[in-house]
Amino acid sequence: GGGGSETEGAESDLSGSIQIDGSSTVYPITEAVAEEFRAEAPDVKVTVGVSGTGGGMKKFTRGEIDIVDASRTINEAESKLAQENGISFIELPVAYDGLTVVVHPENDWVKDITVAELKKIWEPEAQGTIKKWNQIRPEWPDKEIHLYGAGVESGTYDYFTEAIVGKSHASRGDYTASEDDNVLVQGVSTDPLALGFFGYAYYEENKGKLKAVPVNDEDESNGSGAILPSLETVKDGSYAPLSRPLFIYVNSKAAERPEVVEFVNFYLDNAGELSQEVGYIPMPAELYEEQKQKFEQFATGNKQAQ
Amino acid sequence: MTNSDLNRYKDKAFQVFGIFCTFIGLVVLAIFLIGILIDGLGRIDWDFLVSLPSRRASRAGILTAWAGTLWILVLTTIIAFPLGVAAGVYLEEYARKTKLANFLEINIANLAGVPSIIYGLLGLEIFVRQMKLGPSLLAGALTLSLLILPIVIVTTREAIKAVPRSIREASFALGASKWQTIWNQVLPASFGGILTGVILALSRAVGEAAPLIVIGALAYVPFTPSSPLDEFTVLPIQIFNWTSRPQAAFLTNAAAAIIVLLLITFLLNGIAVYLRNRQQKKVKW
Amino acid sequence: MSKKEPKLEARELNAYYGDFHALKNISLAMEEKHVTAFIGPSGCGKSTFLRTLNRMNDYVEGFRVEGDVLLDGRDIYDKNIRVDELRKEVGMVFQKPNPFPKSIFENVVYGLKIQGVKNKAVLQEAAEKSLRQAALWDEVKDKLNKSALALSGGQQQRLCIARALAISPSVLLMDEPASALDPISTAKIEELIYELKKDYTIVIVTHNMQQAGRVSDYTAFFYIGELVEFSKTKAMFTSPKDTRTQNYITGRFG
Amino acid sequence: MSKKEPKLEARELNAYYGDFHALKNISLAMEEKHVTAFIGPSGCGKSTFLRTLNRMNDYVEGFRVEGDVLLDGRDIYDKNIRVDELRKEVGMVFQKPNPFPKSIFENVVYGLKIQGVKNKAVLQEAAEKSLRQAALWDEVKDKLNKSALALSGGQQQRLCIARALAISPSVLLMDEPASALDPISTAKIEELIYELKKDYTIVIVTHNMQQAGRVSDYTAFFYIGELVEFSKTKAMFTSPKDTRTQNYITGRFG
Amino acid sequence: MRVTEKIVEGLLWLSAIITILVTLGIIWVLLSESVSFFSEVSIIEFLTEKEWTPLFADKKFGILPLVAGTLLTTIIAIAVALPIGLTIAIYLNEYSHARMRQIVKPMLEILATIPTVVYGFFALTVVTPFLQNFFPNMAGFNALSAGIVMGIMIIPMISSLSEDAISAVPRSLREAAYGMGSTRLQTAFGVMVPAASSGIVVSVILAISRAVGETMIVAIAAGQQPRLTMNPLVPIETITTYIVQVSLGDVPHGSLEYKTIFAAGITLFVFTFALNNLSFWIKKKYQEKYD
Ligand SMILES: Nc1ncnc2c1ncn2[C@@H]1O[C@H](COP(=O)(O)OP(=O)(O)OP(=O)(O)O)[C@@H](O)[C@H]1O
Ligand SMILES: Nc1ncnc2c1ncn2[C@@H]1O[C@H](COP(=O)(O)OP(=O)(O)OP(=O)(O)O)[C@@H](O)[C@H]1O
Ligand SMILES: [Mg+2]
Ligand SMILES: [Mg+2]
Repeated sequence: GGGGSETEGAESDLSGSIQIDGSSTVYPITEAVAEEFRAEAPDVKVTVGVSGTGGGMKKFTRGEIDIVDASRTINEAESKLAQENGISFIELPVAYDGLTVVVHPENDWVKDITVAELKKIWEPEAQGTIKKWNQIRPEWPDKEIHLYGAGVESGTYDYFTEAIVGKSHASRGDYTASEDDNVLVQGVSTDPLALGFFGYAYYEENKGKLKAVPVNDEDESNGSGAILPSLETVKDGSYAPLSRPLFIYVNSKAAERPEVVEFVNFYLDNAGELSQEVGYIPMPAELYEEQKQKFEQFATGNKQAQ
Repeated sequence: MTNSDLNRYKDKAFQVFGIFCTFIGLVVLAIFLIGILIDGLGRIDWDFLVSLPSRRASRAGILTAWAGTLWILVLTTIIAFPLGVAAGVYLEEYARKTKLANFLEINIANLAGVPSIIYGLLGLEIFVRQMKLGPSLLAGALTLSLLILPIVIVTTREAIKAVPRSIREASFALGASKWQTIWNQVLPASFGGILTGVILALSRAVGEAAPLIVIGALAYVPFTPSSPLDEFTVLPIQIFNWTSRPQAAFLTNAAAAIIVLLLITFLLNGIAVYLRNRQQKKVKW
Repeated sequence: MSKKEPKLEARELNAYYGDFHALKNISLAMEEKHVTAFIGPSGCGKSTFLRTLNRMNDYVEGFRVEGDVLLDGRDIYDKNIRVDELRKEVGMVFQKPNPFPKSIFENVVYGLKIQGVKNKAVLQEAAEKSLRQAALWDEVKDKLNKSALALSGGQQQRLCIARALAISPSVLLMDEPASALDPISTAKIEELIYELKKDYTIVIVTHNMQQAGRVSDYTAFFYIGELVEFSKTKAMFTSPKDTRTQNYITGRFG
Repeated sequence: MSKKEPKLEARELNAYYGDFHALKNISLAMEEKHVTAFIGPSGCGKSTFLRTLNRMNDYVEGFRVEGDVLLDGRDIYDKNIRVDELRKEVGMVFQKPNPFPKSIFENVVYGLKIQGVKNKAVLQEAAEKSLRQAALWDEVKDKLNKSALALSGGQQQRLCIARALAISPSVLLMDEPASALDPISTAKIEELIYELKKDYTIVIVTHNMQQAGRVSDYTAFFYIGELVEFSKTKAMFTSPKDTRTQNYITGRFG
Repeated sequence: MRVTEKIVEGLLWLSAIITILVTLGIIWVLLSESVSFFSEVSIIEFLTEKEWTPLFADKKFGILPLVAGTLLTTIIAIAVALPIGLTIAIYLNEYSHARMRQIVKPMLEILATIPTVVYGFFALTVVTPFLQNFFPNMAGFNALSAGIVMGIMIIPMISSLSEDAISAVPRSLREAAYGMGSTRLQTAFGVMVPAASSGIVVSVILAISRAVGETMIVAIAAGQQPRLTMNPLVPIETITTYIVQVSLGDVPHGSLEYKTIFAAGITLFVFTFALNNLSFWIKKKYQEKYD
């Protein structure tokens, strides 16, 4: 992990406040960073909200906050709004989340699943037609299949449909949805006919109650066969296509303030270690360095533009 | 069986049913309380109360959350109590049976049915943006005040209605003006009922998370607020946040925070019950 | 009837509860420093009339008055009249005792307090004086701070009388003030009325004809919303003009 | 005092409101099909005693009774006694009128309805009969379905009497039933009491000594929680034994 | 003095008028976004379409499933809370000792203060498995357990406020009833409850409002599946749940999807408006009998 402290010591006189809001998925990482940053710069008041990527973006594009946590990339409408409000920004990926496909631990028939099969289950046309396990693979039992997944308004769902069905927000609707992944854990772990998906961290913490299903993307270029999500497989990109990046966006005006610059640098230095600690998967170290450089250019470029 | 036997039978049966219902209520309550206590009691210590939030469940505390909750409670009471009681008095004493009163009455009943999240959207637009209060304690308290206003108004009216007309007449006949009568007789006599309503309303406000999240109350605030214009977090947001974490240790934290939240509401209810009982002892007709 | 300027006077007064015509064209003058009694069968409108004299019915939904009521020659239903001032002039005691849910002391001094009197000693003195006048002092002097609601019905009613006396009105309206009192208290109240009429104008509703005979100078007999007869009490009781009055007085009525 | 088995009898009865000793060692027998009147100054415990006779004080917090009350020889404070049955036997009319916020008709037939009578005709007939007995029928016969609360105080009280009569109790307790009534209605009620005592045992609290004299066979005089004197009404009014009684009756009291 | 009176009345009037401003504010906030929603989606479709899938690629904008879900959970909650709450109120007022009332009432009020998240998990992890013993084909997420638990939560609103209303009935009325030989039950239902009816109705309206507006319990335990059904055993979604989920979710604002929450909000507003008018009408009719 990165122990970015090359600037240590000089910054204790930094003060001011930094406002962050946005995705509840990214929140634990940002919270951890903010917590550690207090030791670095005790007089900088960093606050973190959880009003969702959408809500956070709304505030961000109006210039109400300095940094937004996002579990997806900014979309066109939001960019446009930012532009209209004279706000330019930089996008910085900070970690990965691995969406995990799970079944009940007593489920002894599912050994692996392909992306095509997942698509067959989840695509909109499946609604009302794909109701039994044996409709997916004939050797699977003639029993009902019960589906659990992230709420349709979440970034997780957004990403899952994009990756599996090929089109964002295209899926069947007759599954049990919840914004709260703990609820999904509860659902899948008590339902022997369940199949569900949610964030890797929730699987990690509930391994005893769940069984993860290896996913085969039938693409030999990034690892062959069905692959289980793990730190390594996500980090090296072989757990595809169900690993997604998480981001922060920084407002250019905020990036003129030394405490924000310091915080973002601190973030990128420590995100690797801290994201793993809170249940996510760090990016390779080179990527963080790359982001730092990108950010430095952005920050100084902004200054020069003035 | 004679009719009177039957009546007695029904009476007894209802008594049993009454005990049963009360018992159900208490048992469910006990289940909740015991469950929460088992989960969370062990987690509560001094450090938990005075520590800032943290990514590590064992180090995380609720200092900023309970401080924010107390601030919100006090500010909301200051705003909603006079406003709600005043509106209730107006409707019951000044505007009875006028068209305006009828309209207001329906309107208030409607407001009581508007879900809290919509008050959040309202607060965000009016207080946070238009009035430029930002996601501050004041904006939060104003939002929650509007949320509980209908409850305060409606229960105030009911309490006032219960004051016998003869008391009002006695006061008028002694040369008291309308307001003097209301202030000296009607309000003191209905104070117990008003208090019950306000407390019920406040205990609702104290447990709300959604509207505060919408107006931008934060989850991670590493400092306690020192003025109504500061940013803040509250216990329900902290609890909401912790229950959605994957790590089980955070659920323990959540249970512990729920205990603290309940303690705050108990304290509140305790005060109200004390006042109410004192009131009921004095007033009997 | 007296030729003097009356203290209180109703002129062609009509009163309605919604559609119900409760008082029909009543004209009646009440002489200063005298006692006028209203008698008549239950439901005839005595209370209604009494309550129009200090506008107590203002607060009854659907109640309406036509005609004038003059206090010292000024119409009390005039727009410029302040009802609270009027009520300080025209005190009232009700049919059912209605003490405030406060201490006995607070009940008695209520009228003074809302007028702004704050001096403890003044209040104390006024309280004692009024309670003595109402023949209640001896029974309650040791528990002035106890709740008035713990008194018996009769004690409560006397407290209400004391309360009305405390603001020293010039007119006192009493709606069957003794109907809940025992004979001893009643006699005291009657004595008191006798004393008070030296300074005050008193109007009293009563069911007790003996009482009307004992305390009043003038008597008005009401019947189903009408004023049937009004004259000196003695004259009415000895030689009623209207047969309805006669029947009522002799108890041959109904 | 009668040698017959009494209908109602109190034996060494003591009653307390919390610490306050309201009734002191009262023993008193009420003869069947006669009228017993309770008199005494305000606050002496008449109402309290009356209310122990049908256990109406059961619901007053902190109220306590010692001693026995026998109805037809059976202790009404016995565990096996059913209070609702007792109250159907021992009807009651209160000091302040307390009609239900329902229609006049519903008020009168309430007692029958709760006993399970459903037949419209029966109820109608009972209502008319009781209202006539209470001298109210003519005034309300056209508005039986109107709310009872719109009646005047006197009308309300007569309605309450009608309501009590409708369940045909064998004992009727009346707490100053006429204190809110005009003389005509009062006379009717007194007549009614006279009629009723042919079949019923009646206990009446009154402030009006004339009334006690007119309607009652026996009179009990209470003074500060004590039963001072109990004897035939005529005897008491002509030759009271106790000086307190004498002072009270002659109005020299206080 | 008269000036004070006028000023006081003015201030009181202002306080009352604020409630209208609040309503206008809400309508303004909701309309500002839903106007453009309804320019893209016809009201007819909104009201008659039987599916609600605005967040899916294949968008359908029929509010009926959400309305049905809201109605269903509210009906279940009231069916639980009204009989139990009213029974408790009557029991405490008419049967129990004053001491017991003083203890039990505030204890029950605690039920209304427990965070709704706790109720949600209780419904999901305790009530549903328990009910599945009786309804084997009941889904893990369903309207029934959410509704029942919601009912438990609002019991104290009904029991406390109704008890207050009943104990405000003058003692003389109770005495009159007992004096006629009424049993406690007859006194309660024949006299006290009718006399306290307006207070009781108010408590029920408040309880309904709370149930309609409740979010977390349904979000956790009822499954978040918009479905046009009155079957309490299957997953459903309520209007409030939908609004909260979307407004706290990752949906980009300004998009049609985001605007749906305002359309749903307006619907809820109209919905409660209708409900309130209905109860007003009932209350009026009910009171006429006794006035
Ligand atoms: N608030 C009211 N609404 C409608 N009618 C009323 C109201 N108050 C009184 N009335 C009616 O007006 C008439 C006169 O009533 P009022 O109380 O003045 O009679 P009263 O002479 O005082 O009778 P009582 O001797 O019984 O007190 C009665 O018929 C009564 O029913
Ligand atoms: N609920 C109560 N709590 C405490 N004391 C009471 C209560 N009711 C009555 N008392 C007291 O008991 C005594 C007897 O009261 P009670 O009402 O029996 O008198 P009473 O003879 O009926 O008087 P009145 O003629 O004025 O009606 C009084 O001193 C009264 O203050
Ligand atoms: Mg009258
Ligand atoms: Mg009495």
